[in-house]
Amino acid sequence: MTITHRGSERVNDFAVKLANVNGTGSASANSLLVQAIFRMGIPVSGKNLFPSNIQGLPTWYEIRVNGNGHTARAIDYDLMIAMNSQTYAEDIADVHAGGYVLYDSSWPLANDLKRDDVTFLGVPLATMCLENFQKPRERILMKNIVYAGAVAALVGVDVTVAADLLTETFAKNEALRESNQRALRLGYDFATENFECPLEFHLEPMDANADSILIDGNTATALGCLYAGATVAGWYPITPATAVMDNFTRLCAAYRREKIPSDNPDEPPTYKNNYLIIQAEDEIASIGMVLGAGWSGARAFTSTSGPGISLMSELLGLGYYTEIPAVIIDVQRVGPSTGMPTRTQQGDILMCAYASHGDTKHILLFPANPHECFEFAAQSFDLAERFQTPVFMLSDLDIGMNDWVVPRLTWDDSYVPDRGRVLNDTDLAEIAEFFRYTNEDEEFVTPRTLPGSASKGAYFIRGSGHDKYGRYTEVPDQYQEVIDRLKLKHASAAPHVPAPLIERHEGAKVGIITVGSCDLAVREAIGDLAGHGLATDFLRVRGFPFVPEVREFVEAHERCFVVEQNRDGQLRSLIAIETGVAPERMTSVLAYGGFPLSASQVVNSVLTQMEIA
Amino acid sequence: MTITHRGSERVNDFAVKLANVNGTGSASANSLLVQAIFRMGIPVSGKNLFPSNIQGLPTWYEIRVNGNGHTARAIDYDLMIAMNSQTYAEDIADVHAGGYVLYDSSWPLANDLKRDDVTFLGVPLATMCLENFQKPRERILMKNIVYAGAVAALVGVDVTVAADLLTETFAKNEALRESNQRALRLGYDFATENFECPLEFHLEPMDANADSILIDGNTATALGCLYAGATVAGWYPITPATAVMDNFTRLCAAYRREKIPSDNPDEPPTYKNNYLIIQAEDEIASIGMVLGAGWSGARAFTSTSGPGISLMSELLGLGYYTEIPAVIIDVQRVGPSTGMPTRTQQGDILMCAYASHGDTKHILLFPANPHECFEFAAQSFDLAERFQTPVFMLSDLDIGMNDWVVPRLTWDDSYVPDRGRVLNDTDLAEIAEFFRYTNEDEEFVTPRTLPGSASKGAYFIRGSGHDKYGRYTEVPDQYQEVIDRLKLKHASAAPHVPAPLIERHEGAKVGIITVGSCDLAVREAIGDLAGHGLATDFLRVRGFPFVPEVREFVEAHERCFVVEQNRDGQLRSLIAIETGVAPERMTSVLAYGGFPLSASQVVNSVLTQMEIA
Amino acid sequence: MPSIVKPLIPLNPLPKNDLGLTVRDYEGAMSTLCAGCGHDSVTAAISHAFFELSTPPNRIAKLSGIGCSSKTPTYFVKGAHGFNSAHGRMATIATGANAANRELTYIGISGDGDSLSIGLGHLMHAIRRNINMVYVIENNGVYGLTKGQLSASADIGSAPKKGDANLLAPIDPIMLGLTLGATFLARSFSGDKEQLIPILKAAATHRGFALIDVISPCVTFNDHEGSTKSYKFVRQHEVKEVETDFVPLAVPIREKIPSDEAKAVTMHDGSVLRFRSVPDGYDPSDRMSVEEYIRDRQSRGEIATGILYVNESGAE
Amino acid sequence: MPSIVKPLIPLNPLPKNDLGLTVRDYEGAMSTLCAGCGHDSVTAAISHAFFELSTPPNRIAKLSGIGCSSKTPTYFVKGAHGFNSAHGRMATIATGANAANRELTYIGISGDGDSLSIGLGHLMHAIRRNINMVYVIENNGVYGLTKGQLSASADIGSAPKKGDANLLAPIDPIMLGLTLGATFLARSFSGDKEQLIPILKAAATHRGFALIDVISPCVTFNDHEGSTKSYKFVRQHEVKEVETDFVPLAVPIREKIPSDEAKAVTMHDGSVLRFRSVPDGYDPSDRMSVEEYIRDRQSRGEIATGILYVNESGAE
Ligand SMILES: Cc1ncc(C[n+]2csc(CCOP(=O)(O)OP(=O)(O)O)c2C)c(N)n1
Ligand SMILES: Cc1ncc(C[n+]2csc(CCOP(=O)(O)OP(=O)(O)O)c2C)c(N)n1
Ligand code: SF4
Ligand code: SF4
Ligand SMILES: [Mg+2]
Ligand SMILES: [Mg+2]
Repeated sequence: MTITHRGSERVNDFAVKLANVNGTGSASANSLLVQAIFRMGIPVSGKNLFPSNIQGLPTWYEIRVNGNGHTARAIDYDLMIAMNSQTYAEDIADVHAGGYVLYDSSWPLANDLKRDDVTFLGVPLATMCLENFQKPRERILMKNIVYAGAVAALVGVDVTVAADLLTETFAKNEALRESNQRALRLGYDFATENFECPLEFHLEPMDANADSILIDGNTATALGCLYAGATVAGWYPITPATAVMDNFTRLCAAYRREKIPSDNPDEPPTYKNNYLIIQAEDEIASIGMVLGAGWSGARAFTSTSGPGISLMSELLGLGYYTEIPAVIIDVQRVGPSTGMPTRTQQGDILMCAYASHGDTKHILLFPANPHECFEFAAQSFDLAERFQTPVFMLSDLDIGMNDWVVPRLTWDDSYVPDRGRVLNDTDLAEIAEFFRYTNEDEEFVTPRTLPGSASKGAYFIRGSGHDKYGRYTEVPDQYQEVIDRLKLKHASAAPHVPAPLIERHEGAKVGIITVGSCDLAVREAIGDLAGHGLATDFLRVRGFPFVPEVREFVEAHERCFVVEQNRDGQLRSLIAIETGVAPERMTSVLAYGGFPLSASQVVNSVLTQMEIA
Repeated sequence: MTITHRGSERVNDFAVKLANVNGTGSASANSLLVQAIFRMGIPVSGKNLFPSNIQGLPTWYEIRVNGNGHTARAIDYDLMIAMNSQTYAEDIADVHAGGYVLYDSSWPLANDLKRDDVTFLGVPLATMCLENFQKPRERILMKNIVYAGAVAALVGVDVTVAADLLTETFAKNEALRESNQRALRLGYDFATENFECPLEFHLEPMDANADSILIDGNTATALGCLYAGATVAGWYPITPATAVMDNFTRLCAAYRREKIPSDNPDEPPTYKNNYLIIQAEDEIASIGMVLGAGWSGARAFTSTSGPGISLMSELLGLGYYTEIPAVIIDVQRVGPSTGMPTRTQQGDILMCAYASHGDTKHILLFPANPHECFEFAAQSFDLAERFQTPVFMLSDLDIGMNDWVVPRLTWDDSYVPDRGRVLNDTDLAEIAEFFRYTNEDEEFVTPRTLPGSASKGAYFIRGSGHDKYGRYTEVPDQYQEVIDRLKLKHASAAPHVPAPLIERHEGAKVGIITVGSCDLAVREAIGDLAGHGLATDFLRVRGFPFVPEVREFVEAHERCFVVEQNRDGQLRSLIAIETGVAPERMTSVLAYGGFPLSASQVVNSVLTQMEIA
Repeated sequence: MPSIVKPLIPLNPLPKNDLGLTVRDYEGAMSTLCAGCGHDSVTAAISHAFFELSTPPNRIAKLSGIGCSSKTPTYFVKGAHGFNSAHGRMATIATGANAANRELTYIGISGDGDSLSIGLGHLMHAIRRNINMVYVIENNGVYGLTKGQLSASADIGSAPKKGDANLLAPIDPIMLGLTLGATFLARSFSGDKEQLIPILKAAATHRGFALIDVISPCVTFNDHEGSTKSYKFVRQHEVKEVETDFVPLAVPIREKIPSDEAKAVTMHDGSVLRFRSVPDGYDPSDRMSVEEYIRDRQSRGEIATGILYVNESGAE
Repeated sequence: MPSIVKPLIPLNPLPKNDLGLTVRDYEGAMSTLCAGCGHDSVTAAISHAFFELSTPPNRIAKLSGIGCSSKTPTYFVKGAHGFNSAHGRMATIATGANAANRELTYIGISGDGDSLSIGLGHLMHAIRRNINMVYVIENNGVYGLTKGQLSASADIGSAPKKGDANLLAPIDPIMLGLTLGATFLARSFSGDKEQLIPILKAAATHRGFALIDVISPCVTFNDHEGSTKSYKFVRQHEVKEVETDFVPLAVPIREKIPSDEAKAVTMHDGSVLRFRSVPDGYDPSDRMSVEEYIRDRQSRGEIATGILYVNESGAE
């Protein structure tokens, strides 16, 4: 049983928006609700729409429940939790007619804020906390848990599940456990006593999440890097990428520290870190460190966002031209310039594809959710070492910083990293001479050696013109021979990057191409469009260079829409340049305001442009 | 009278290549020859093929004489001046059958170097200098002038013209004048006495250069900046762009210093510099300084090459998004990475068009020769201020560092700089309120104010999300409203950038599109192709954004070739993305080995690809 | 609301300066920093300094990089011309602006991350060029806006210093300035307006590069290792969901720094900084002795504050 | 040919080191620098130092940025692993390599432009992190490869200093190193192999960041203002066409620097540098006195050379 609509009753199909003040501890309450719903086996998503601010500005959280798994952002809300008096007006206006607004009735609501097409649910949160809690700090914090309790009652969250979650969370902290439990109850009871609970839209347990987990993309990315065996990281803090390194650091501390028992039994063991994570002085240094480590044979990576890629441009060209493995995680945010650091976009696609001056081309991977972040992050290292070149994984803020319900992460323990073509001293002993850029394989990759190996394998890396022997050259043919091979090498990566996902539908003459975090919204839109009588096929690009299927897909359809989250249709441009199809065969569907994409944006744009709307 | 071929005799149609050792002073002799030929009224070009080295490595200079004005690089040589024993073998091999090799016969030429299909002309340069000059320094330097004298005799350079040039050059230096004159004579007389002068290919005076000058692109660019009224420059040394600033500095010292007579008649006057040229600590600082100065109302620019643009990427996005005028001169060299710093390429086209993360688009100007460098450099400042955005002029090493015969530079003294929409205090007094990004004109430009103006005009520039009032925002619509206008503003620049040059030929079904320094070679190639029975039309792109003519040209031809000097066909990509035509309608003709393009490369590639070769 | 805590302003009726303006005219937009953030106190001091100097607001150009500190120019002198640029690049923009217009009073606001990590090279070259501007580093030892990573000045104030001094030696902009031949070097504390305002005024009137290193505690991510009240400690020992986005309301620290003795000031995280301002008769003109004085104080775990070094001869 | 001037090598039969290798095994490709370039002498000294240390060539990683100086790693220890990176970024690459493999001997070669302008921030942070490597600045006060612009160390050696000291103060990497808590700081002169080789050996054995500032004159663009033999002067007073690409053949300057007196050495451009090496019994461990010594010498127009500061305790 997924969604049911019995008369006015709607089961497992609604959206709640919570309006809070940044820095007041609401995240705890909001994620408590999402986790509880998740445990009830119901597909759910929580999207954090937060400001570039530490304390005091408005921040929103959206919870969408959808039994059919359509958990892209919904932009039409059944219930608003209005906890921020600064934004009462806009928040109350945001609820659709017939919806509900929960507010703190410790203070009366100004009349001009009232709407008669929505129901106001007053809960005296401040007063309740004042009466029930002593510490001033608690009185602020617990308001959040109290409204969480009320919401639980209103939409039918199994309160024991919520209670269990709190118990687990505060296992180590008696005091906090007790007060949180109390707060939850307070809210829950108040709602049941004062309102008709549950509301007509509400939850009913399912078991859609048996094989799923709730995780954010940055954590999953860090896990992928850990499993892939990354040992060196150079980075510089930047939202929304910072959490990748925070998590990687945490994970390494837990799993990468070697215990060295001391000879003297009385002395405690010492620990050796089999990894090094360096917070660099800037992004240029970050990528420099990654290239230095990659040259030396370590699996190394950096995580950053748009501004960081811009700064790395020069050295990215060095890595490309000298053929050094490197992994760059770009958690995209809104550009240009500093833009909106806490909002999402897909605006770095073209830049990453061709980052740096001169003729450069890079390998790109486009995860759509945390599960793919985990897999693609790991795969990035294999690709970087196999093709001896910088590889970009383009995540974004929506994927990276929001909690997603995704299939449980699995890892094949028989995984053997693809370290690419590296000659060790034994290999060197067997060959007459070693020249860095000779002896290419069918993928145009030439074997490298690592610093420290026998002098026979010693060579001199240079970002200046070099011939296939690695020697300095200014002779046109010798220079061209090398960069021509680089172009072929890049092309050979196509079958190795994640293949595009294609879904065909009966009689579809229209195709929809998309990428990354647009995935869920576009899939939902395809359903809705079918409802409007428009059958569409689906293709999600997951890697660059492109396989022929991308081109074929465009040509196989009378018309194609390319859905992406940037202003200039960057994916569309990249497809045109690289596959040769006419840009005109592809119509852009663009959303770039900084909030995660929702299906209705896609549906409206497609229908309008098809002129059947 | 231009070219004539009477039997074996060839007048004003040949090529000489001079092979020298870097740092031995040969440039003087080589340019002496080019200048003399220029003064004889004959179209000529001199191309310097030099290494990234200060002393000791091989360096070449090519002189092409062509009465019809085809002075692109010729790659087949009638006469080789072999002054570098290191490269004897390859240099001698470089002459076409029936050609001549002049070498220093002070030492016998190894037998294995001999070729019987070319004539060897031995001139005992070292011995002659040893006998005729005392100072060791002179003995090295004068060898160059001696071979120049010999060449003069061999190809029929009017020796009095050459002598006059020396007299002018050394007007201030009696000693040098005398020794140079003597050296010239020595070579000239030796040749006339020992060889049949002139050779069958030789010069005859013309009058093609009456309205022309001989100048390099970097000097012309600096002149353009001076005439446009640039007063602030921030830069960092890099080949091949350095000479732009060297010249701008020299010019400013001469024309931008204000004489301030001292009150006391005995004291000398003091001088005030009405300009400031800052050698920055790096390219990031250079563009930062330019943006700071542009914000403050100065006409400011920087000159750099590929690696510099990569480093500037982040701040270029800041300039784009905050709408600050800036001029960036990119004298392109061979990439990727450090590449070949002393060789030419057109590899920064795509990067400059979209430099920086997020959605960015810049205005580009593409000069084809020093004359256009002068005009476009000046125009760049008008465009930058009119559209309040960074403007790139993409020159290259071939244009920037070689001497070209171009029409005399002219300047309309009635020129009034287009300072764009700037409100001064009087303007401000007349309006109720000032908001930075409101009140747009039909080109989507909004008026700005300069720091120091009345507080009513004060605003806060930010690279972070802002609304049309210039206020910080994270609201999607408000953010989008601004960047949507930026896109429209960029598009409005199309009719203002230099229009493409188009030349149609009777019955041409094939079009050739090109850019920048490919100009001469492509024009020559079009003639040659006609000779092969292939009529082609010509379009040279001179600015971006593109006007509709570019698209129409592609669509008006069955097939188009795009000739450019990079590996990936960047101009072709840009045209496809921006005009919407299918990349497949355009076939790339690419040369990217680092030497200036020659017509034969174009002809061969086109014919092969047309399959009529 | 924490977000609308305003710099303290004197009681009405507001006094006027030579231009007939009140200190209000030198304030800016509402601060959106955390309640109690040291930066807000610096903002208030800047408003006062320019008010007292009677600088015409429109003749002031205020610039910054990126960071919580770099947000503050919006919060002072609304009538001034502002440029919130990119991370670490403010010095370069100011240099260019200065080249184009030498008539304005330039004040740049930066953070320790902005100036001592990504922007270090630019800061040093701006010092070397002696650009005519006031350059304020609001130094809190952390990256505030990106949530509390240690900066290159990290262990300022954590006494005794932790870890291997040679690996973690904090970068001290004042010492660098001395080495580079800076012409005006001062250090102060956001909590001592009485000291900070005069320093700001002196800096604004100095013709040349005036560097002020203001220790300006971050109430939210006061991340000194081992501080049991530190954000990091909480993160590790309490539960993420509950704490990460909870920023307790704090009040700004205010202390008057004496010169006769060292004043111990407790930071929000419980760590203690010992400040001392230079004694009367202190000679800020001799580079070598200045350095000795600072190091000597450091060796006693004290932070010397005040106008530490001035060289007017070198002024442009 | 100027381009094939080789580092001087001892007379045959060549002595062998512990590995049975001769100094030849520690040389590299033919230099393409100008005849007489100081950098070639440094190259020779490096070959000798590693030869004498019997370091296995394949256990050496040699890195550089971009510049004439940065070209030199090709010219020594052909059997070593080399990385000629990008302008100003060598320190970051070395840091990453070091993180991946701590077993090798890392030597980085840079120039004053490479290290004190574009790469200054990275150099300072590498010092702060005390990366285990030898970092050589081949300091000629100019940008050689781009033909003679002044660098940030420009007036090193031009005594008396020209211009406004506060505008043109040269950046001194040794002084910066002292301020930043560097663990090994030395200065030498390309012309004094007897001094340079031991310093290089000491640096290579130091566990931590060993900075060596080697004054290495550029024979071609010795561009000190006012030097009547300088390239710039010629450019201005003779005729462009004739001179710009003429690089007179010069011989490298060789001088032994004594400690008992200052040795005056005339540079190719006629300017005079006065070198003095630290006296016997000089204590390189006390930062403050080291600084005083250096400044004191500077005040007498002398350049103190030798191992100026060492802190082994700080070594990693
Ligand atoms: C190129 C770039 N890299 C990283 C960032 C992310 N970022 C924003 S502020 C900041 C550091 C702020 O620290 P600080 O300068 O000390 O200011 P504070 O917030 O502590 O006052 C960083 C790394 C950025 N905006 N731009
Ligand atoms: C990003 C970048 N900017 C500029 C250049 C041009 N460039 C090459 S070498 C050099 C300076 C070299 O000076 P220095 O480091 O002192 O070395 P030297 O030649 O004097 O030994 C410059 C600016 C470059 N290669 N890369
Ligand atoms: S995070 Fe720290 S620095 Fe930033 S506003 Fe809050 S207290 Fe101030
Ligand atoms: S230019 Fe100067 S630094 Fe470069 S090689 Fe020649 S002498 Fe040496
Ligand atoms: Mg800080
Ligand atoms: Mg140098």
